[in-house]
Amino acid sequence: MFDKVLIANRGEIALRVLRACRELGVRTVVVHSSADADSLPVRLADETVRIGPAASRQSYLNAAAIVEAARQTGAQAVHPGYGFLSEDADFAEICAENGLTFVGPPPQVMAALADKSTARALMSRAGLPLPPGSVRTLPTAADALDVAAEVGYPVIVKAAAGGGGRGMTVVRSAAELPRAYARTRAAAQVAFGDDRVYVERYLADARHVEVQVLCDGHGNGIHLGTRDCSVQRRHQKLIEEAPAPALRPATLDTLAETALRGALSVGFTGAGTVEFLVDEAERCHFLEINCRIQVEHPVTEMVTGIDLVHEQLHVAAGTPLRWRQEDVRLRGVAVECRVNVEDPDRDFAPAPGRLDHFRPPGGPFTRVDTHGHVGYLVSPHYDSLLAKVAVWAPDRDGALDRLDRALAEFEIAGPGVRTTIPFARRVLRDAAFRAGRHTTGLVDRLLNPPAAVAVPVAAPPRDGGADADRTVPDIRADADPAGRTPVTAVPAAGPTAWRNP
Amino acid sequence: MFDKVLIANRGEIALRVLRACRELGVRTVVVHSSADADSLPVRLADETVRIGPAASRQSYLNAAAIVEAARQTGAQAVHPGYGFLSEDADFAEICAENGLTFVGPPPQVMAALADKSTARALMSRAGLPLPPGSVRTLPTAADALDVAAEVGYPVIVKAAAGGGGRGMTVVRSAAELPRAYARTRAAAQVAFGDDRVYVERYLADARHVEVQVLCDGHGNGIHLGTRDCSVQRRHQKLIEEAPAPALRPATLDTLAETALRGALSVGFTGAGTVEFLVDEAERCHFLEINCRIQVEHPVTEMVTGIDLVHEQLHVAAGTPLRWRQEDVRLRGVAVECRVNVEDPDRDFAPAPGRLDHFRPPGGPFTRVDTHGHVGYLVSPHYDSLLAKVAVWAPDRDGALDRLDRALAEFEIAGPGVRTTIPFARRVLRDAAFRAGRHTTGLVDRLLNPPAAVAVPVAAPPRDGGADADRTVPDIRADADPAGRTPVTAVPAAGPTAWRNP
Amino acid sequence: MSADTGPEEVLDGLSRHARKLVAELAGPVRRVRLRSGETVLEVEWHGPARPAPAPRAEAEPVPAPQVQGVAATDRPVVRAPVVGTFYRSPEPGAAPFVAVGDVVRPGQVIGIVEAMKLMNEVTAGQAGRVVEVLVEDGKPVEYDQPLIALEPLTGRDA
Amino acid sequence: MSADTGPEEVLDGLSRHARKLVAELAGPVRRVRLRSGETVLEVEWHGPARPAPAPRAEAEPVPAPQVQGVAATDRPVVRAPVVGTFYRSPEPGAAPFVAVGDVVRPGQVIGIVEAMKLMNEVTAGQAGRVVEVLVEDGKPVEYDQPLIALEPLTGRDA
Repeated sequence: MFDKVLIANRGEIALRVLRACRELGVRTVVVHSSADADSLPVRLADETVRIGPAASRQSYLNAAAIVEAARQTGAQAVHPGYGFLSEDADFAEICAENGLTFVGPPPQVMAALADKSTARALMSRAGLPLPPGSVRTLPTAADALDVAAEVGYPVIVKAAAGGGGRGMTVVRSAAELPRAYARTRAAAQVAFGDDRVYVERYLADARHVEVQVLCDGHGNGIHLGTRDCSVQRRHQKLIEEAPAPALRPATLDTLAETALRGALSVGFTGAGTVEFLVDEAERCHFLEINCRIQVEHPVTEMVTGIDLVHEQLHVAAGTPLRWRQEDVRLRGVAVECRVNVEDPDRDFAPAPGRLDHFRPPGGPFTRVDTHGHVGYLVSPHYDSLLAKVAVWAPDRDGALDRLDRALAEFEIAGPGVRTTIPFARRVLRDAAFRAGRHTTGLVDRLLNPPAAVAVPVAAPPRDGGADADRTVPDIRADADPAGRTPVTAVPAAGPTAWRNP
Repeated sequence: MFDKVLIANRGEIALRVLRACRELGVRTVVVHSSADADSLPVRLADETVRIGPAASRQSYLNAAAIVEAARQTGAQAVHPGYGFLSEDADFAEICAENGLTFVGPPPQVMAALADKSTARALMSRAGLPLPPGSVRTLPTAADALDVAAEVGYPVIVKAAAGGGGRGMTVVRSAAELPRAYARTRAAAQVAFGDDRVYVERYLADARHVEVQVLCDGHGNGIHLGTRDCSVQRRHQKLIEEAPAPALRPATLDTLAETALRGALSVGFTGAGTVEFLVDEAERCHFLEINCRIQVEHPVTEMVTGIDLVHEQLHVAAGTPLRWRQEDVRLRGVAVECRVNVEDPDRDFAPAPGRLDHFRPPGGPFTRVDTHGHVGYLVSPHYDSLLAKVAVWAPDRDGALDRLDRALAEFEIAGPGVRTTIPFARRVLRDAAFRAGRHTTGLVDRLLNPPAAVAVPVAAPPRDGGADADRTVPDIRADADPAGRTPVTAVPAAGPTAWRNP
Repeated sequence: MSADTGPEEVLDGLSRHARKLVAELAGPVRRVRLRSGETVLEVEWHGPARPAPAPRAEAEPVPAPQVQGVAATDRPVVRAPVVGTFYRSPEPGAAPFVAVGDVVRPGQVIGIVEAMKLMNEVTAGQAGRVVEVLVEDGKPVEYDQPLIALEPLTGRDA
Repeated sequence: MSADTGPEEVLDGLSRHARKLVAELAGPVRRVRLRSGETVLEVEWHGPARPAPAPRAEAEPVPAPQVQGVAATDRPVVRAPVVGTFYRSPEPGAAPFVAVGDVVRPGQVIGIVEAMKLMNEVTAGQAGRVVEVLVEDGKPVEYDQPLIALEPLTGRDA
């Protein structure tokens, strides 16, 4: 195990990694921006280095400053958390060049999986079920119209270099498509420096189901069951649970085994998530692989008893996997609610401010991950995620009742501060959700009760943080209603040509 | 299930019961003293009734006021928590007379088990291994000297009506015995209105191991494994864990099965704890049965996944036990640390005051039960227990590392406020404790490093609260070193004659 | 923090009064000085002060504890000695022990609180004129709940 | 708050009350004075005061964040533009860019911070006389860490 690990993140996930290091006897270096100089991770760290001003680009996204801080402090490894540089293959490579272990998969694996088209090509070869629709990138609006006509509307225009809910536009008719095509290309160019886009059928009413995998550097891998993250608003997950409810055991097994096979086939190491869309007939469509710890990892920890950040660190240190597949036994149900500092009554606008009151819930089977505390100034510079409340119970009904209890007692107040707790509790009361029969359309249904639901485009990317953990629950068509074979193109270029800059 | 339950307690356990009620959809009435008018349980309750002034005798021990409050609010049941009226058979009877369900065993069972001599007579009949030594009450000092000579010094003089660490004196030689005998009788008369005492050999270096049982009103019962509570200072538990470490599986099984048999034999219902002393040879000696939820119940919940307060309420509502023995599967290790507002550097003197800072730990597998919050005034009127931190891990080493991490990040500060956290962390670093080879002598050894350790008598009883959950880890001799058969007398009188007033 | 008043409590009191004073007094306060025996508190403002405490209270999101029927002012009250049911008269249909306008003497019975079928007489702790009956006949009361409000007697009453 | 109340505790109490008062009272407070028996606490603000960070920090029991070498006073400083290693001279053995007593002009190079083998020149943002060099040659610096302290130029310097 390492002697000293640098934590290149902030907020609750920096604290999460710090806790894991403490428990393993590893010293911690927390790098931080000027805005976070008095934050909890900074106060609890063994060493801290201020690496830049509040703006993420010059601090948490500043690879040179982070590597310099590691050099100064003698850290042997860098844990990137989620968001920020966690899926940046270049940063992983810079770490390696500077003798630092990056806690994550090898850079070339990260690079290959960062490009959606490449990732799907690789997974297709590994035998994973791909979504119907085009994954070929489309040089002209006319090409896009052709594909859309073939797969049927609504369709979604997506940036090849996008991901995490960014760079997507939903289109309901051929009339809208040319403008959406142009807009998405332009946005992708700005956001990713890469304007390649492709078109697929959009499926609103499916479930977002993902599989947690854990692989070591010696060719071993296990899966840790499924999570359902279908409760999303504008591609941002709000409530997550493990295991995925109301699916046939055979579906869950297939998903888990398929996911692990896919990850192992590309030489994945560390903790990863393989995301799928599952339709009403329980058909599964591969979406993407995430190379980082996820915001929602606690629910998997609670049903398996396995500490994922411990395992990340062990794997990064070269230890062979400490768990065999038969050691992984799922128990009960865990549900997590993200508590964002946003105003549900004002279209989830960020509502930061100073916390005059802050008292997280406690008690049986209740876990809180938060960097908040009385007097904390929620900064407008970063993501709005303030806390995660995760609960466990032997069954799903018990877990949902417990989560409602915990959220009800969570006291957060300050001038201007609002949270998503009231909205989350609305979700908990929804009949379809209680029955486990909800889809990714749930939140829109709650927010827009009437018939015609306009699916909004993802918000423009904000600076780093949990933001970057937004998901891609949007695309994917069911089998073609007319019974035609879905179009599934494989990109022509190999991984390097598709590298996400 | 009940519609409305009255919670006749305060502090963390009132909150614990309130949370269980919320999760089960049961409305709560919290009764409180004037001193607790702004406490967390009061703030979170559906209804509250102020039943008396700060002094426990006129509030939390005021049976008439509590029953009156139940009548006013229409509560159907009373949950007594621990301490206060939780093991008062008269109160249970008053509840029954007033049409209220007392959450606990039937009054006559409580009465029988409250008297130690009766309890042991009953357990002896049920085949439980009794401790060597006298349990016959001794009318004169000469009788006491005879018994002490027979079992060998050190001995302990105990009040028959005592319990929970109260009414005991350790004696190291015949010369000390007459005065100790007289003092214990006088103290017992004052404390319990009953001056009967008996004498047994005292065994300092054993383990306190207890078994959690759960029985319904239909003759069904299960056990939920063992807990070790050997880390005690003056009979007050400081750190508890489940399962009991470093014992042979066969010993653990025997303990659990024996305990359940004993509980079922007396018609026990609800959640109970059967306490044993286990010597170096892993011989088990029955100590007593507690008829309430214990302070340390969270560790059992964490290794079994069973919510004990939920089950208490289900049993009290007449539901047959919802778990079969084969459903109870222990997983991993849980350790709890009690955080008391006491100054370890000043002989654990109470150190209450206002909490300017209060930030409990969080993160993976970490549970906190506390009524504390920023601005809370820790009252000198009640018990010093402010919080319980319980953690879980797959193995004991991981759990201890995690507990140390959690305690290190627990921020509690205010003028004059001190806590037992530094001392608990000292225990966690002790080699014998790490190895699971410690006994009830551990704390004295840490506090008095030299050879001769004077075992202090229990502090005089304070008003109610977790105080009353103190334990009796003190008595019990090993098998007689000379190989004689231990003296084990059964009291002449039946349960009612021994009723604890 | 027990019983008798230490410097801690005195300061608590002084600060509370200072805050209240500044909140209640209109206009920009420049200097506040309080002393209680050995204890002194003094505050001086640099420029004109805004009245701040109000918005602070307003932003308080915590539900207030459910204290029922506590008298808002500082007038003397007679409180319930136990939790129970308050009766204004010795038996149903009888005249109430006291009515608004009556003058009560220390030790005079002003009502009954029934708890567990026991009738507990409630007596006035001081003399005064009854200005308000705060709890209706037959209603539940908490321990220490104000039952009737008094006003001190003036020369005319005595 | 048990047992003896030493001057230590009384002062604690005074500071806490001063802090709370200033935090809760609006407006720029100029002076706060508290006394309890023999113990007196007095705070006076020099100019239009910010809401009292000083006493707040003083009584803070939480370990302070490990901010290294932050200048205690309000004198102007030149800060590190990046995290890295601070060098006072252009190359080993060479004379330092500036020394105590030197007058610097805006834009003048006062040192170098090396980060990832890149040499970043550090320039003064304002004119002043160097009164202290806060970081030794070759030592690691954080972003924004004060490197040299200046005093504004008087008429004589200009």
